Amino acid sequence: MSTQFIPTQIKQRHTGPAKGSHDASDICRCHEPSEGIVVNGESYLPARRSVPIVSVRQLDQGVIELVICDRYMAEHARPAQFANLFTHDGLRLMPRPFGICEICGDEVSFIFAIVGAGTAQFAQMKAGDSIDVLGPLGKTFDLTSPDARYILVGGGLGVPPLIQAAQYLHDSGRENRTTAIFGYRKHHFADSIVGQYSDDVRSIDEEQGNVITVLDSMDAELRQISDPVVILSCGPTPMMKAVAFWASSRGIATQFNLEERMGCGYGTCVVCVVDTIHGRKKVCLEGPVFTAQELGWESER
Amino acid sequence: MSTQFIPTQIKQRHTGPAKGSHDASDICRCHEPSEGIVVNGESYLPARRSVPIVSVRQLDQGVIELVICDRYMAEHARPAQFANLFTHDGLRLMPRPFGICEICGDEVSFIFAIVGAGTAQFAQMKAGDSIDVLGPLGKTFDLTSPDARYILVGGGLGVPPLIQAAQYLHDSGRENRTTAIFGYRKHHFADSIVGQYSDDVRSIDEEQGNVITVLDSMDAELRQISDPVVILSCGPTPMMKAVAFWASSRGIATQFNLEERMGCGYGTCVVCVVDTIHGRKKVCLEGPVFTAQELGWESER
Amino acid sequence: MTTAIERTDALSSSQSLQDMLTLPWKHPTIVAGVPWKNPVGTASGTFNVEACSRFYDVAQMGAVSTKGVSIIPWEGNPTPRTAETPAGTVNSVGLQNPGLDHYLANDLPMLKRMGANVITNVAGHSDEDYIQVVERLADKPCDMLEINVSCPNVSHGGMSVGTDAKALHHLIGALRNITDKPMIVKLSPNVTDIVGIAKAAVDAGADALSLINTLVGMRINTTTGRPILANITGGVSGPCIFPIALSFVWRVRRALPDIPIIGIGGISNGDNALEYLYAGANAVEVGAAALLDPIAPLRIARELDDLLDARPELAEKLAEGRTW
Amino acid sequence: MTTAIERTDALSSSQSLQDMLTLPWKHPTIVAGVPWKNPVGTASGTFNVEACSRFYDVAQMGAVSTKGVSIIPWEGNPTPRTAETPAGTVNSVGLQNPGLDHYLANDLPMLKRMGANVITNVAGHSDEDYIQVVERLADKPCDMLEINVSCPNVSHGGMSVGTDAKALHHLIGALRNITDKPMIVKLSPNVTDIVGIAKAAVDAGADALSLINTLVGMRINTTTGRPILANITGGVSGPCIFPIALSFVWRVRRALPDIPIIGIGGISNGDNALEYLYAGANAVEVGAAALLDPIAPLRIARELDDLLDARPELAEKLAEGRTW
Ligand SMILES: Cc1cc2nc3c(=O)[nH]c(=O)nc-3n(C[C@H](O)[C@H](O)[C@H](O)COP(=O)(O)OP(=O)(O)OC[C@H]3O[C@@H](n4cnc5c(N)ncnc54)[C@H](O)[C@@H]3O)c2cc1C
Ligand SMILES: Cc1cc2nc3c(=O)[nH]c(=O)nc-3n(C[C@H](O)[C@H](O)[C@H](O)COP(=O)(O)OP(=O)(O)OC[C@H]3O[C@@H](n4cnc5c(N)ncnc54)[C@H](O)[C@@H]3O)c2cc1C
Ligand SMILES: Cc1cc2nc3c(=O)[nH]c(=O)nc-3n(C[C@H](O)[C@H](O)[C@H](O)COP(=O)(O)O)c2cc1C
Ligand SMILES: Cc1cc2nc3c(=O)[nH]c(=O)nc-3n(C[C@H](O)[C@H](O)[C@H](O)COP(=O)(O)O)c2cc1C
Ligand code: FES
Ligand code: FES
Repeated sequence: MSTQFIPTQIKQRHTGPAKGSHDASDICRCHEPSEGIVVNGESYLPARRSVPIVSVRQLDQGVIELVICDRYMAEHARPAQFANLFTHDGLRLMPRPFGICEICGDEVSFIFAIVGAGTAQFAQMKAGDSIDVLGPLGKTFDLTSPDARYILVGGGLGVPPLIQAAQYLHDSGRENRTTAIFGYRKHHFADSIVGQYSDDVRSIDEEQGNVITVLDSMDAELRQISDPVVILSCGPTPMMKAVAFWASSRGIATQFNLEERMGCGYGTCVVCVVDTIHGRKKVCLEGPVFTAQELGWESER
Repeated sequence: MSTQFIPTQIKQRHTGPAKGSHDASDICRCHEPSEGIVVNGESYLPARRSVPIVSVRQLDQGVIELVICDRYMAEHARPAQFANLFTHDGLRLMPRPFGICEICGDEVSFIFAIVGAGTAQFAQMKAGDSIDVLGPLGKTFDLTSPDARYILVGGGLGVPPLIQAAQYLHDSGRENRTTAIFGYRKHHFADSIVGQYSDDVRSIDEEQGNVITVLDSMDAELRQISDPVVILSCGPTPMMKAVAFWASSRGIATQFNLEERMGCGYGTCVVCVVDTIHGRKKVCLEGPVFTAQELGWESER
Repeated sequence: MTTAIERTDALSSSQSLQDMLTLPWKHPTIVAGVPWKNPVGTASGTFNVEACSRFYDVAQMGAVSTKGVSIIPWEGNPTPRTAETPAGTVNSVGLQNPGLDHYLANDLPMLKRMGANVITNVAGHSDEDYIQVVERLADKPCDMLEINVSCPNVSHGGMSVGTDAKALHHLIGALRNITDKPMIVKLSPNVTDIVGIAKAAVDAGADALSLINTLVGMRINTTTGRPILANITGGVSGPCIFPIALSFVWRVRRALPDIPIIGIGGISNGDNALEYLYAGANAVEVGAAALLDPIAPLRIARELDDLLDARPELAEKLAEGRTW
Repeated sequence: MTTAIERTDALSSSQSLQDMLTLPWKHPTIVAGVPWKNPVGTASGTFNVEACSRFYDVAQMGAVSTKGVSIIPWEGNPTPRTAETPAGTVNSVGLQNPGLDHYLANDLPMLKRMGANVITNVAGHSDEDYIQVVERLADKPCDMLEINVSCPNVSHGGMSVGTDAKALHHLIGALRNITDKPMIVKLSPNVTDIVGIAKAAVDAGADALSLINTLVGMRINTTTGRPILANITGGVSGPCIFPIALSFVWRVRRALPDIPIIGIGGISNGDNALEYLYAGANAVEVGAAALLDPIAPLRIARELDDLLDARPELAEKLAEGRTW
């Protein structure tokens, strides 16, 4: 999030408002219950709500980090989950889904590219403004393997869920090192962020090559690891397919975080489907994480 | 406008930014040309534009005064002209027409009741926010009679154009006194405003009677005046019709400021018509001022 | 700045979920003989029991209309299936659904276990398709049927039946012969003469009408010059269609004073729902608003319940299930 | 916060009126043989020369379509004639206009003096009405005719002709016999089969089609329970109808590759106009947006002119007046 803020010191996540020297932390006073709402013994997820914006800053040309304050999301979000953000503009009602990036105290960050009217409006927002959100949504990466080494392969704006994975693994005190391989067009805008959680950052930009170049360079190294290796990947589909091909030919397990245009983001409209070997699945509810095998990407190039 | 601000001292209108101790006057820095735009020798009216809000305050329960800064409007608006205000909400695109109330320097005030979603949104706006406006629109009261005495008969939220008439007559240094007869539901929210320009304020609220009660009480007084008497009136239609009837039976000239639902406010859509003895007329372009005679209201009750 | 989905005066957004789920309902209604806790249902295709019941108790809705169910699983149209439109959305799901067997084994039992008032929305490519579904539902515990003859996103059946009075009369007559369940026929707005279509449905035995389904629409990506939806055109829904849908309800109500009508289209608050009731609807269904907030249907039901307090005549009419 | 009427990337709102009125137009077009400075016209009923020429030089528009002109003056419907709808408006003006004599004595000469490319929008209650207007316009200096058979706000003529292929074929055939002027037929979206209607118009001799006119809609005042419009229903226009109108253009273009088409409905920026061109339109008309800002049509024309710079193929097609 902002640079003054030292999330690496917060080993224990979700411990209340961020400490440290966070500028706008007085904005973050969430009063919602941090648990779901319990009525007559049934527990319900919180629906759409208006939350304060803690900060908005530009990470790169057209790339924005937006931090909100929402205790429920901060406590419950897991890597690869996403949230719907909504504009204040009645002409643009639809949800804008974004991967949950960093979590510090009650604060949750998102990183997005300005690609259309909604993201342009979010980029104009300021600390103290309110924004409507729904989430966390979707399923998480499978990070249950106790001794796996995770390689995070991201492209462009696919990096937020991988940053969250790095933070999660780091904060949950696992011994295993993560390796972040982020492919950028030009500026390495997320390296310092993921670098807080992952001491092995091997990013690359278009002048230098692409994520496969980096993976290739790791080939020998990986063969020597006895721990299981798992690749978590998010980014443009051609990149993910290339990663799937690379990994499957080496017997390395992969999990992909997909994107699809969404109508609702919470599984009610069947708009966001992807073809899997088990039929058409909802990316928002049954994903966004799928394995190469489920997607039939193992043998594709 | 705001109380610290002493418009009665500003004899000369349109002399640049308001002086006095106006709180938010630093917001008012209009850079638009104060003349229309001249292209190839043709002069054009300024179209819709975004202008700063100088202040928003509540005058009474549900009654708001909103002051904008717009040099063009401040210089060109005349009594009974109105302006379209627009929400920022894409679900509510249509123009909201409001009578121009006070003008001080580059600042123009409006007074409105919160009656629907648009006015509710305007009431939420703050000094420094921007608002889109179009205007001034429509024709003005005929105030050309050099020695007439004007009686301003307003009801409810019909008072803004009458306040503007009082200010105009006052600031243009006419000798003639104006009498303001404002009929209120309860609180006399505009008396102190019109009192800056009119030293004869005879307002009334529902407990005390109505504007006809006041007119009746002036009957003898008016018969003794040798100057022509002109009634300017704006308010609910039944009130205006009663005024028309009262005045015509006494041979007193009347001018009415009408309201009608508008599509454009500048004469292009033929939505806002009223039946006159000369056929259907556009309230926004051929009005909003009509005489009792034009409206055929002389003999109606 | 209010959020884009406007809320009405009788603002239940200030109501806690606790209240929304536990307060008694003051203004129930009866639609084609079936009691509804309140006049607000969920619209088909925007309600999935598994997804929605995580956010609220679906038994609190007047009724829930399920996604269109076909006799065998349908895989729907390719993606992208949605594009944004001003104050709305256009979708081309194409009635993807896991088929009747899955519905009977999963969704319906779950809904009934939860206590929901269930409208099963029925889809088909041919008369035979519809007949098979309706036949198999005859002894199942769903409370009403909603025959979807108005989906613009399938090439056979769907809208082609709903835009042709004769074909519609034939289909509904056939269904009437095989079911005693209260049968709602859901109409398409993409027609010249809605009254003629509505009359055909009623003449053939419809117990109620629901209208409208989506209007045909599309968006184009101006970077590529190509339609955004893989299926090119889709169905427009959301606040943008509200005044259009309302006038369809009004026109059908004027022509057919006795048939129960469920108003659908662009409802985003209780006040919108109230407009439908004044236009002649006996109840409403909420569609796209639920895509923007899972609990929108419940919030709208609560807002309407409060607005009806001040309208005893209308509330009484609803309570008695009277139509015009 | 951007203002509600969105502006596109190729933002001409930063352009001064001076520039908007004086820069050369880079991308002209030809519609049914008539050269347009740019592909953007004003839509009928939202353009009045006296009102609009105070804000900008109307000769800068690709064309201006006048308010519907009838053979004798029409007084239109009672007020209120407008209500707001989500992202739009519904109007029931009912074609109030001062009649052909007034038009010929005032508006037309003024428009030609100003150098505008004039489309005369023609209204009628009967075939005979239309015939008389068209006959008398034969030798008048208007550049094109736009036959309005799609107004939802008059009880005879208007939409009733535009929703019946046979009646339409008859009327257009009759008009074709009496005029050599380029004749645009303006179609209604309130139909089941737009392609059948479009074909009827073209078969009978239409030189071009414009679509769409407004969709039937209404609003109800929930305080009184009564419709807001005195005429109860009206025509919906504005951004809300954009995706629907776009799909009408697309469908007609697919069926009729050779007829010039003018796309109308919900255009509020250059990017929206561009979507119509990609959908198959040769030009567009801007309606409701002009109600919200008098210079919206000019701004949109400038935005489109800039957007076409990056689309030489499309620009060339337009310049040559090619259709599909
Ligand atoms: C699960 C998921 C996670 C995502 N995470 C991120 C992230 O962390 N960072 C980031 O920059 N982007 C992310 N995206 C893409 C992001 O949702 C879109 O870039 C964004 O919605 C575009 O909004 P807009 O208003 O600027 O564009 P517009 O074109 O104005 O949007 C119009 C509509 O199309 C949808 N849309 C447009 N492009 C996309 C797209 N590529 N994917 C899905 N919907 C789209 C919008 O949500 C909206 O409903 C994610 C998408 C998904 C599905
Ligand atoms: C020439 C003119 C001058 C006016 N001056 C004033 C004034 O100085 N102070 C004041 O309080 N009110 C004035 N009004 C009325 C004011 O325009 C409406 O109260 C206001 O538009 C309501 O907006 P809303 O969004 O709150 O209501 P909504 O009901 O949400 O508005 C929906 C649409 O209906 C229109 N509308 C609703 N009520 C009216 C109405 N009574 N008259 C015209 N249009 C309406 C709105 O403009 C909008 O287009 C004036 C009206 C006109 C025509
Ligand atoms: C994503 C989506 C899927 C839909 N699927 C169905 C369906 O399966 N069956 C049906 O009858 N209507 C379906 N509809 C139409 C809605 O039930 C409703 O008629 C329409 O969306 C208008 O209401 P709204 O504006 O409230 O959304 C669907 C609508 C949407 C947005
Ligand atoms: C107030 C108003 C009046 C209209 N009058 C006419 C008319 O006289 N003749 C006609 O062909 N169309 C008329 N129309 C329809 C418009 O020309 C246009 O087809 C429609 O509004 C859709 O475009 P829009 O969404 O850009 O407004 C009118 C529309 C409005 C809003
Ligand atoms: S977006 Fe609605 S089901 Fe996935
Ligand atoms: S409001 Fe458009 S002509 Fe008056």
